[in-house]
Parts: sequence; structure tokens; C-alpha cells
Amino acid sequence: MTEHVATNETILVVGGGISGMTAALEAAETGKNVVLVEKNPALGGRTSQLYRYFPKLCHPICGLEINQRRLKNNPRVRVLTLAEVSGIEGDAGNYTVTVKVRPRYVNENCTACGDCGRAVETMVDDPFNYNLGQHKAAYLPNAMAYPQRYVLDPAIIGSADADRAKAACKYGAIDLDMQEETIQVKAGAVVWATGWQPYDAAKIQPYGYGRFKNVITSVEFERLADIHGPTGGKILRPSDGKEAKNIAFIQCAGSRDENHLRHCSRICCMASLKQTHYVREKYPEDGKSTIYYIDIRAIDRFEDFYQKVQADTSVSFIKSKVAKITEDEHGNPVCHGVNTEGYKRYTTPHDLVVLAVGMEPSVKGVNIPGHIVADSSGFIEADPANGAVFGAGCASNALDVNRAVQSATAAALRAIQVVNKVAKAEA
Amino acid sequence: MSANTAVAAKYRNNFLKEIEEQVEMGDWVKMCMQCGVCSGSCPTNFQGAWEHPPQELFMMIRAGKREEVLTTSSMWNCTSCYNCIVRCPRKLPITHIMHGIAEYAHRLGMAPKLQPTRFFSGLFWKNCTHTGRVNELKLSMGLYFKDGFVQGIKNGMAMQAVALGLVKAKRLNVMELFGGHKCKDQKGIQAMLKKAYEIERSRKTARIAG
Amino acid sequence: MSKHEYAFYPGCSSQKGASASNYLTSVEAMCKTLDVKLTEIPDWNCCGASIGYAEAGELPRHVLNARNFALSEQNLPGQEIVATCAACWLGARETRERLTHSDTLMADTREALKEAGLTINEMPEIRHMVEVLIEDLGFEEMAKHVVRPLEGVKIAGYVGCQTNRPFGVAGESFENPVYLDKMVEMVGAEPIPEYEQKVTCCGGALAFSEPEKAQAQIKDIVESAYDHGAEMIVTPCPLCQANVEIYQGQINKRYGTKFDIPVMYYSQLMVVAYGGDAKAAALNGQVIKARRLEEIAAKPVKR
Amino acid sequence: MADIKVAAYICKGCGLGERLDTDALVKIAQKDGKVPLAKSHDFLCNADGVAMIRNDIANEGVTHVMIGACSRRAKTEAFFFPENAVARANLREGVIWIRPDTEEARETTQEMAEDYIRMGCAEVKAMTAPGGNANTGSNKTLLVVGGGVTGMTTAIEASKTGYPVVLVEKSGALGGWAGKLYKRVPVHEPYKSPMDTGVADLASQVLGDSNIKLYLNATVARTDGAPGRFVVDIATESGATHTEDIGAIVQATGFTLYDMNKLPELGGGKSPNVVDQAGLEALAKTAAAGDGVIRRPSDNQPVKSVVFVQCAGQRDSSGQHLSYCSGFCCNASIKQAMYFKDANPAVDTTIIYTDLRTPGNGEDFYRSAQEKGVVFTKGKVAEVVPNGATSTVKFHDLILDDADAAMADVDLVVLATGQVANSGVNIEALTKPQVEGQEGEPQAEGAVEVKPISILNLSYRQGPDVPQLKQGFTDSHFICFPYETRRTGIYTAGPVRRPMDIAQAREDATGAALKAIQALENAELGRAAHPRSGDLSFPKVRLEGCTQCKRCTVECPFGAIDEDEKRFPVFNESRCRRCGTCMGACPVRVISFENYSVNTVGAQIKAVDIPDEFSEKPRILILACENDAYPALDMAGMNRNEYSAFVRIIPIRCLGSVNTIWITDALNAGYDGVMLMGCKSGDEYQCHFVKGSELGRVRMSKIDDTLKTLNLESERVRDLEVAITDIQRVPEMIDKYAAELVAVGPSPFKGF
Repeated sequence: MTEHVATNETILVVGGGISGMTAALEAAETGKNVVLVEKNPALGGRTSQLYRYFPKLCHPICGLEINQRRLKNNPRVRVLTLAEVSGIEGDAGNYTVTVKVRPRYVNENCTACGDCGRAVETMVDDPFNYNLGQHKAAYLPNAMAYPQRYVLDPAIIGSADADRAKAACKYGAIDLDMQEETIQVKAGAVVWATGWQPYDAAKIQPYGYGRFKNVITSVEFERLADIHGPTGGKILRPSDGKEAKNIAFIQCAGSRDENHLRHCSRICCMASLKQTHYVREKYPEDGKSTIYYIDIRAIDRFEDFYQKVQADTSVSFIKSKVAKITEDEHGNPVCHGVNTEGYKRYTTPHDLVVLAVGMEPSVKGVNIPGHIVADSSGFIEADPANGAVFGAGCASNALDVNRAVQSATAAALRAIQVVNKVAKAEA
Repeated sequence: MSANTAVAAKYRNNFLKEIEEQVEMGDWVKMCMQCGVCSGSCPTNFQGAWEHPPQELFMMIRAGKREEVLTTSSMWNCTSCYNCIVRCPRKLPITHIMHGIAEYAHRLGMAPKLQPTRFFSGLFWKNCTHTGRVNELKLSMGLYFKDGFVQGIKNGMAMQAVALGLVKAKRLNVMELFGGHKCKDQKGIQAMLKKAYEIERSRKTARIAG
Repeated sequence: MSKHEYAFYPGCSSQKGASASNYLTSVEAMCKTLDVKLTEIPDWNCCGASIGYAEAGELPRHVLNARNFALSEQNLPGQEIVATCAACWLGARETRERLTHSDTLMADTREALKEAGLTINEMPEIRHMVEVLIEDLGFEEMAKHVVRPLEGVKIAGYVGCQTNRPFGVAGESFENPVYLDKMVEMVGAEPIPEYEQKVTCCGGALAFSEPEKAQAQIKDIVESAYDHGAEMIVTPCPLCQANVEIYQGQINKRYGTKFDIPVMYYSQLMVVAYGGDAKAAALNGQVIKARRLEEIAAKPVKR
Repeated sequence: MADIKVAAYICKGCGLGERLDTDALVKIAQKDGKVPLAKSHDFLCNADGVAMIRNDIANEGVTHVMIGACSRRAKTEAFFFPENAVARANLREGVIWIRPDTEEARETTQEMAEDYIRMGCAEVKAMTAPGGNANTGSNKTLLVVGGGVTGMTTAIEASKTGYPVVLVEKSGALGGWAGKLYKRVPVHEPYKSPMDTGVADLASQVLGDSNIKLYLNATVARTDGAPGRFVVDIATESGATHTEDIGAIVQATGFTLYDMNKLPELGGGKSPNVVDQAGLEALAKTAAAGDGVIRRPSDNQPVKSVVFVQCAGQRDSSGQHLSYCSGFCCNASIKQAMYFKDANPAVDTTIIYTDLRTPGNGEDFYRSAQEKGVVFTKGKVAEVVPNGATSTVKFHDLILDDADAAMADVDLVVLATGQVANSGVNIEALTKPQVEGQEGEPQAEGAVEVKPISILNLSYRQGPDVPQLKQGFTDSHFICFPYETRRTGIYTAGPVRRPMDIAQAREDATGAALKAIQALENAELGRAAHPRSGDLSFPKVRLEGCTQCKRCTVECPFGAIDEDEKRFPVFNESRCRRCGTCMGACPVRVISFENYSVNTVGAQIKAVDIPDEFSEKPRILILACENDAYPALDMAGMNRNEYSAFVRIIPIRCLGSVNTIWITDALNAGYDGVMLMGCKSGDEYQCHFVKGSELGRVRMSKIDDTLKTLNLESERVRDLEVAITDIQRVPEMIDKYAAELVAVGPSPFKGF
């Protein structure tokens, strides 16, 4: 959109997932100027990688479409993709933010016609599909990508492939000389909405993620079910492409565990309940889901959804933290454990095991420039010491989408309060 | 009044408190959240050996099922493999709690008399503390003859092949029956252990009194 | 004056004529090659092992281990204690952890030690021989001395429990430790990384008290080794070694199997690979003879 | 209408030039589209192409722009002419990307493109750039109803942002539920012990804020108007009524605890020593005021043992009690158990639960309670039997699988009953929607009794309160848009919206404050609120043609239209979300938007060239919802999923805006069939205008009569639910339908 100059009445939003987009749009639609910084080549974040939402089973990209239209119609939001904040100087009402922008090697001339993609030969892992699949090294990040513009994978820069891409583009959209640039943005307030990352399942040794092909994570499972995913929406297991009809869902994979994440990630129970619906949807005849859980945390109205799933005969619930997973000679993951309701031992083979991996704040490990107060799990706490840097969405707590959006809307107001003060002072 | 009835009286219906004060690591029992990963991780449990697996024992303790817990042979099935400890999401030292409860049941004389591991465990401790070092031959003999002379011979015969193999391999020495390996300062060791028992007992009775 | 010196805690089973005497023999030969000096802690005593729990109680168990610490401190000041037996190492290390974390326990322990005229001032480090090899020497150093690679020998690395849990060797995973496989590779033999019984419990002391339960475990451990085409099994633990080796006959009776697979210590493999003869490697100490190793050990060393 | 100048621009980029005869398209624009200015360009969206268009606007007096290039969803930055009427003919995603690049396909593909150019020209001519709505108000004051934590937070945050607030509280004091609490669940590290409620602090902030006007013992007697110009009558105890001019409203009326007297089997109402969570807070407060010992109500003896019964009257599938979980109770009971343990560790405290629900750092709070010796038992409580001063709690121990477990001599039993929203009148239950053929929604779960007293007393034609979603809560049904209530400029926050705890309520209150501020700011500028945020168009009505049928006033999903005494519709533009449902409903077609009307669509339908019945080229009209169906069709194109060349697609704002005339016009014009593609309706509706697609469907369900009068087969109109992910399904549906129509045969109306 039009490039307004950022001032200390501008609100900087870090993270272009649903929380960041919401914070940015709500502020912009209240008449504030916003700079939205996203590290990926397209907006949408983690929710855009989900197939359906619980409890409505509607499609996340449906809301994304609306948010993108809001963006397209709103000149107040300036979007920077492939960009990461590397420094914040100053204080409330007067920040100077340093943003590193990685080269896309494709300029605004791009029409997303796809000629470069067809010209390029190199295939690279597709992070949008959690590397379950690959795509060309010249690619549109996903079907809903905004900005709707291709990207060249740095891996091919300097190779013949890059030249092929350049040659294929009739519109001079490919610029192989693009360099990483560092820009400075003024801002009165910062909304930190960098979201979450799935806990590294390989660290949960007894479950053999990484050792057993047919043990995957809940986020990966979303991609298997999605029409835009690597299997075109078929639930096929990684080891042999066989239809996975008997699926185990293991709760608290990393969460509620002093050896891993101490907190409860809140969404995993609902996510698994939702995913049993995928199994039923794809295999109405003989799909079978088993949920291994400690407590089913279907909080408030979500309880209805839990009761619906409980009524479904294709889904069984076992109150048990699975002790370990082994693999049988057919490559089936086998769950070992004890159902603690009445002490029943089980050793059950499944076609596929889905680990409901916990939510780790993306801020964890990342050193947010400036002083930020976070809790023991790394979530940003609301604290005056944070000045005018406000956590939003899953950077601030383990939240479902609905609550993340509320949190982002609240953060937008807190940011507006700061820039309004600035405006008043300057008026 | 037996040791058992004494403490039972003191702790009234609060078995959890009794375990917390009298059992090594017993104060961890309350931290269990009943996920069952310990039970599922136990190798002998999967042979159906446990009447009540660890997590269930913890629940029984909270529910005050004193008799059942202290008389069960369950925890005597622990092989000290430590799987439960490393997997417990609440970091309960389950192996040690199992040993602790077993030891307590044994102390109160409530453990099943014929539980072979209970017997062997006691035998082992006596054996190794007697001279300061284990005498493997006496240990095995002691075990075989636990049910009397005749049964002892039977057991011995059953194990004959194994024993012979070891003897041939010079890993079992019949001379061990007479003396065998021992520490020099046995007196010191005995005195030291005697003291240790005194201290431990006094501490535990202090808790009862307190 | 050798590069590496330690206070040595051999443990009961390693004594002459005891079930792991072959372990000790091979360890001595191995250390000689690696220039590791082990000085036995004078008058050391039994660790009480985990199985002693029925009578041991908490304090007596720790006091027993503390006595070894005290003797080591008194006679071999400043030296780390090295154990070859998994149970000894674990027992001693547990005591160390508890004493360092509880002042009461420490005080009580000192009081009891007085009776034996001993005391502890500082806590020694408790190391397993495997830790010493991997952390203090390293695979590179160990490999240097290989003059007779055990070419083509397929060996299942059976880690077992107590060298692996709850402490384990630094950087290793509880569910799938790989250091034994690396050692097998280091001596020029062929490891079986996918050997899925590598951390299955051998039944421990139940092998004595309730053999049928232990032997059910041992059966899985041996069977899977065969399934992966192993010619022998290697382990770092005396009880694992004994349990897995000596009951194969009984298991054959019980289950109609035809098990006859040698179970070795890593130290024996190393000694042979280092050019030592069958005697130095204590191959005569096998109940189930390791023919293949004996042949290799008989071969001349290629220099 | 001011004189307009239309220009058509046809792009040759992205293969359009190779696949299509663009010169022919330019001619079509001039000849059939009758545009004075038509050009083609090799690369219309680049700087040069855009400059050309801007130049024509600046120097050639072009007012209306028709762009024949890619989809209206693509290249929006380049083709951004907010001052002008703009139409986009989708030649890329809509034509060449969904057609095979073969010789035999060339002709039909070209025909498709030519029709889209005709349609684009026809549409843009029928449009005018929205001028904005004059009937706005500029009042910047927020009305906050409810003086609990949520209401106070909303007021404080709005004031901090610089907006005056009127705060109305029905009781004599601020604080609400939280005011009754002894302490609250911790909200920051360490999550180990209960903390101060903070209510006193909030209250003093409110009282100390000159920007907040507080009415205690007051209720809202009447709410009239629209965002930016609400007029609210506030009735006070004294009987006096004060009138306030308000810009936007936040309803924060909280909840009432579910009545434990409905749970006699759990001892509710049977013994003073069986209390609900409010009861225990009261005991704790009394204790704190005295010696700190919580005492048994019956005889004032210190409580030595207490049992907490979770989910009391909640998560109930029998239909007798609350079907939902109130979310806050697990942490609340843990907190209350700590009241006892922190004062005296010797007190036996047991929490009997089926699923312990302590999300996030609540897990630390749970652990902390265990460390303090609170016993947690997974079980289902069957019965609480009071006998004298103590009670026996009978339960099924689910872990020990003991159906007859019991705890005797319990001094105090606390029932964790849930939250019932104070949401006012359930208007759906009040009046069954009057659209014939439409069944009223099942009443919000019978279990939840609906508070009969209205809270806002809206003067709206559709009822006095904010519509409820389910179970009496006034939540939004949208996961991505939690604040979108069905009453523009009126937002609900806190437990009235969804069961929630204090921490969430405060977050929610802050978010609601922003939405309210946003609503009044946009209302002043005549801009639409979500989902067509910023849209300056608004419905215009030619009253002289109106027959007072009331369809528009009844159907408007947002209650934007009232009726005057003569039962003419009165449009409140600032309440309108611009979905066009009124336009679709109007039988006499007097309602229209400047840039979207019966005409803009009708003209496109008529612009299509209909081949005669012998051509074997059927024509199928697709009216596709712009929110989900149209993007799905676009992405089908991006995926190169082919579909029939016989369809002509027109994006619509919502299925609800489809006027029957479009269907009859199409059929009369000789189209062989019409496909309607809209969002899912019903309980789990996905329509962005809530009821739009449902109302559209109800309307279309009666199309058969129309077909009969034209004596056409019912197959000629097909109503389909389409989701944005249906990129494979939609092409399949289209081709299947095309095949069916071949079987039905060509429309008899061709060539008339």
C-alpha cells in the first residue's frame, strides 16, 4: 500500500499471523498508522497452516481472506515481509526500531503468473507444509499468499536456475542483485505478536519422533488433511503412503511435563478432538481415532464439541499418558501404557500416531530487543517494565485463536493509548 | 502393641501423612497427577506382575487404603530399571518411593511373608553388610534354602548347570563357602551401620511423636 | 606417572572368583594400554545395591557408600572415584546427590561415619569407567590403540538400565543411547543401531528371586539380538552381563529356544582389538564361549 | 446522475495476449460495452500501465474504470483507485487459467472472455463511486453497562485512550462478582498463591476519573439511534431519568452463579454446610476479618475437612443443568482450597473432579496446591448426604474404579456451580422470525433460563437486546472475529459473552473498548464496520416505490432498519454492515447501493451474449459469494483446475443480497441454468453476515414457484454451499451441473 512515513505516532506490529494482522488492522481501522513486520514471505502465520478450526470446523483461510481484504483496502497499514526486528531503541512513545529485511529477489512487478516456477528445476523443502513436501525454489509461499508475489529461495542464487527464473520472467520482476537491507522505523508503541512454535517432538524420546516415520505432530497432521497440503488432503502415512485409518492422538506431548514444557498449552485437547473429525471425514466407513489423555481440557463452550466427539463411536478415549512407542514389523507405531481408569494395560498398534505437541512461545530463546518481562515459560507478561511494548496473542500466553484475537485487539488499544498521548503532546 | 498398630493409631485415617513422614521420598506421593506413565513404563508390570501399579498405589494412599497398600506384593516387583523416574512428568522419584513403601511394609511386618524378592532383598543386605562385601555363593545358597533343606537341594539342582558354568569360568568359587571376601574393618562397619539405624529410627519415631 | 589417575571402586562382583572377575581382568588390560592408572580404594565396601532396600533404609545405605568416599578421600585425596559396576556407580552417585542436597542427611552420615573413625570433607566425583573412556579419553584416543580391528563381527550393544537411567552418560538419550554402538564401531566391529532392546531391563535382582520374570525379559533381549543377526552382545554392566549370559540354557528349556550367544564386556572387545590375547581379555571367563573373538585374539597383530 | 466517462483497459500480460484475441476484446468493449475509451496494454499492472490509467483519470476525465485483467483479488495495490468506480473482468483466474490451452478450446475461451468484458462494462456503468453517508453522528462518548471488573476495565481503558465514558451499574456499588471475592487466582509469576482481587484499585480509578460519569443503582431504560448517535435514557433509583448522548456501547453485565438449589442431590439448599463458591468466598472474607479460621455455618465450628465438588450442575448432557463448562471453576476451587491450607495445613481439603482444567500457567497453580497438600481425586460425585453438622460425600472413584467410594464427616462441601450469563432478553425466543418458510432457531439451550428483563431496552424493530449465540451467551460465532455481535456499535464483554475468569475478562474488556471506539470513529466518517470495514457505500431506498412489506426490516441480520409509524423502513446507515440482504429481500427492488445494486448485477446478466439453442453452447450463471466461493474459484484457477467454458460468474456480497429478479431475468434471457454459491448456513453458519446466506436460501427455496410460472424445470436453479477450500469440489460441481443441464435440454427462452 502507499508508503506513509513512520513517525512516533506509528504503531509497529511484529508478527503477521492472525494476532499481528488483527492488532494492525484494528489499530488502522481506528485511524492509526501501522507498520506490520513479518519474517516469512507471506502473512497468515500458523493459523493459515491449519485445515479447520475448532469448534466450528470452519476454515482459517476464510477469515484470512477477510483480513487480507481489510488490508488491501486500508492504506494505513504498511506491510514488510521477510523482515525481522533486530533492535529497539528509545522508550514509550519514541522508539526507533531496526528491521532487517531479507531479499525476496522478486519485486512488485511480479504478477504471480508462475513462469519462473515452471522454469526453475531445483526443489526445496516446503516450510509451509512443515517440510512434509517440497516445492520449486521459485515459489508462491501458498495459495492464499499475501503479498501475492513469488519468492526465490536463496539456495539457487548464483546458480543457473536463478538465471532461468530471471529469463522466464517477462515482467522484469526478478532482481537477483537484491541484498539484505537494514531499515529504521520510528514507532510510538510496539505490539509483539510473534506467536508460537510447536515444541520439538524429538525431545520427547519415548515417542520416537524422528526415529519412527509414522509418528508425526499435530501441526503436521493439519497439512495432511488440507487440500493445499502435500497429500492434497488425503491422510496418508509418511512411511509407505498407506491410508492411515487407525490413528492415535497423544495429548500433552511436551506440555504439563517438568521435563519439557511446564505449562498446559490449552489448545492441544481441542485440536485432537477436531482432528478426529478429519479421520471421520476422510474415512467415514472405517476411520478410527484413539485419544490418550490425562485431562480433556475442553474449556467453556468447547465442552459441547467434546460431548459430540464422545458420542462418536469411531473415537475412543483412554485416560493415560502413553509410556512409550515402539514400531512393529509393518511399520505400525505401537503405543504402550496403562489406562489409569481402573488399571488396564494396553499395547496397541496404530497406522499413525499424532503427537499433540505443546505450544512454545516464539519469543523464547529469541532475545527481544529491549527489556521484556516474560514468565517461566517464556510468554510475555503484562508488566509496566515493558514500556510501550505489548505482548499479543500466543507470544503472551497459550491461547486458542479466538482468545489470541481478543488479546491482539486489547494490545492494539494499549498501543493506541500511547500514540494518542504522543499526538496530544505534539498537538 | 506392634509397631504397626502404634503408627496406625497415631496417624488415624491419614495414611498419606503416614507415608509422607515414614517412607523414604514419601512426601512426593501427593504430587502425582495420575497420568500413569510410570505404570506403563514398568517392565514387570507388562508381565502382569503388579496387583497395583505405582500410580494406582499413590491414589490408594490418598484414599487411605492402608491395609491393601502395605500388604500388597506389588512394589516388590520393582527391578530398579528407573524407567518410571526418567519419564514421570512430575519428576517423582518413583523407584525410590516403591523401595520406600516396600521397606516400610517390611519394617511394620506387613509385607507378604513369602514374597521371594522381599526375602532376597533382606538376605542380600545382611550378606553384604555382614563382612562389608557380598558373598555370592552364600547369597545364592541362602536363597535356595529359604524354603527348607529339601527345597534347597531341589533349587540347587535346578541351578546346577548355571553354577557349574560359572565355576568352570572361574566366576564362582566353592571356597567362598568358607570365609571368602571380606572388609578388614568389619567392626567399624557394623558400628557405623548400627549408629545409622539408631539415628534413622529416632528421626522417624520423632515424627510419630511430633 | 600416567595421564589419567583414579581411585578405583571395583565392587563385589569384580573380585577374584566372583561373577564379574572377567570384567576386572579385561579392564586392567584395557587401562594398561590406555595408560589409565586405577588405584583400588583400600578396604572398600559393598554399595548395598538397589536390591538391598528391604533392610537398608535410607541412612544406612548412604552411610555405606559414604564410607567408600571417606576412604578414598583419606587415601587417594583429590582423585575421582571410578566404578566399573553399574550398580556400584549408581548407588554411590545417588548417595552423592542426596548428601549434597540434604544437610541433615550429611550431618547424620558424618555422625555415623565417626563410629568407623572416618569422615567426609568434600564430595568426590563418581564416574563410571565408560564415562572416563568417553569423556576423559575420547573415542579418537581409544581408536588410536586399535591394532586388531574386529572386522565383520556383528555386535548388539546392550546398554541396560543403570548406566543409562536416571543419570546416564552425558549427552546420551535414555531411550536410545548410542555410545556402545560407537565403541563397537571404534574396535572395528559392526554395530546394530536399530537393536530395539538395548535399554530393556534384564530383570536385575529378580533373576535370583523370581527367575521366570527376569528370564522373560532376557528372552526378548537375546531374541532381538539374534533377529538383527548379532554374533555377540556387549554390555557395560556386570549384572546385565551375567543375567543375559548365564540363563540362556534355562530360557532354552523354558521357551524351547536355541540361544547360545556370547555376552561380552566392552573392555574385552577393546583388549582384543588392542592386540591383547584371550587371557588378557579374560575370554576364558565366558560361560558361553566367544569363539569368534578367541579366533581373532589368536591371530597375529598387524602393525 | 453526474455525467460519467467509462474507460476499459485490457491487459495482455500473464498469457492473456497469447491465449486471447485482445484486439477483439477491445472492440467488444467499444461496440457492445459502448465505452468511449478502450485500450489494451502489454503489462497493465506495472508502473507504466497504471500511469496510463491515472493519466486518463486525470486528463481524459475518466470517472469509471473497467479493468480486464486478473481477478479482483489480485494486484490490488496497482489497481487502487478509491475515487473512481472500478469493475474488474477476471480474464486470468476466471478464463485462461481454468481452460485448456488447446485449439478446440480457443473459441469458447474467447467467448468467455468477451462476455466478461461485456459484463464488466455493463457493471461499471451501473455503478457510482460511493459518496459516503450523510446521516452520521459524531458523539464520542462510550456507554458501559455493568460496573464489575469488566465494565470498570472498559471504562478505564476507554478513558485512558481519551474517550469520555458513562458507566451504569444496577447495584449500589462497583465490583460485581469480583467484589464478592476474598482473593483471586494469580495472574503473574509465581503462580503459587491467591492474590488480591484488585477490585478496590479499579474502583478508585473509576471514581477518581473525571472522564468517567458513574450512575449507581441505575439501569438503561431506553437505547435509541445508531453508532455515533445513540440516545440513551438512564433510569435511577430515585425514579429520575437522565438522557445521555452516546457514540458506542459496551455491555458488561457479567453472570449469575447457577442456582445450587437446583442440585438437591448434591446437598444444595439441604444444609448450611453445603455452599457454592460465592458462599465460600463470604466465609473466607468473614474469617479474614476475624481470626482467619473458616468456620462451619451451622455451628461456627472451625472447618477441619472440606470437599470441593467440581462441575456441579455443569457439563451436563441430561439437559437438566448447564451443558457447558464454565472454565474458571477448577482454578477457583484450587484457590479456595488454598484459603484453608495457607491458614492451617492440617485441614483436609479434597477436590473431586473429572477433568482438571487449569490451562496455561494454571498448571503451576495446580502443582502448588498439591505441594500444599490439597488432595485431588478423579471421580464423579453421586450424592452429598448432610447428617447433622457434617456431610457424607458419595462418589465414584474413577481411578480406583470404586463406584461406592465415600468421604464421611466432611465439615464443609463446596459446589462449583457455573456461570449463567446476564444477557437480557433472548430475542430469538421472544419472536419467531417472521420470514415465512423459515424455522426459528431452537431456543438457546432450555437448561439456561433466560433473564426476562431487558438490559439495553433497544428501540430496535428486532428486539430490545443483543442477539444471543447459544446457552444465553452473547458471543460472536466467528473464531477470527470474536467481537462481531449482530448489533453494530454495541459490543459485549466479559462473562456475559463467554464463561471466563477475571484475567480473561479484563483482556476482553480492553478489546471491547477498542472495538467500541473504532465503531464510533468509523460511524462519524460514514464507514462500514466489519466485515466490509471502510466501505462508504450504504443502502439507499426509493420510498415512493415501497410497499411497506417489512421484509427488509425483518430480515436485516444486524437490525439496522426500523419502521416509522406508517411502517415504512427507516434505515440507520451506521448500523448497516452493507451485506445487501435488504436489497435481496425487496420485492419491488427499491433498495440499492451506489456500487452494488439490482442493476449492477442485472446489467451484467443481460450483457452476456446468449447463443441460440442449436449452438450447443449452454450458458450457466453463477452468483458466487465474494467471501468464500469467489476466492475458491480463484484458487481453482491458480491451481489450473479446469471447468466448463459455459459458466459466467458474478461475485456477490452475500447470498442474502440475491434478488429473485436476477434469477428470473437470467432465465428469461435464455440462460440454461443458475448456480448460487454461498456460505454454510444453519447452526454452524460460516456466512460473514451471520444470517445472510440462510435468508438467501429461504428466499431461493421458493424459487420453484417462479420456475413453475415460467414452466421451467426445477433443475434450472441450483443452490450450493461452498467453502473457501473447495478448489477441487467447485470445478467438479460446475461440470456436473453443466452435464445435468445438457440432459435437461436447452432453455426454451433462448432467442427471445
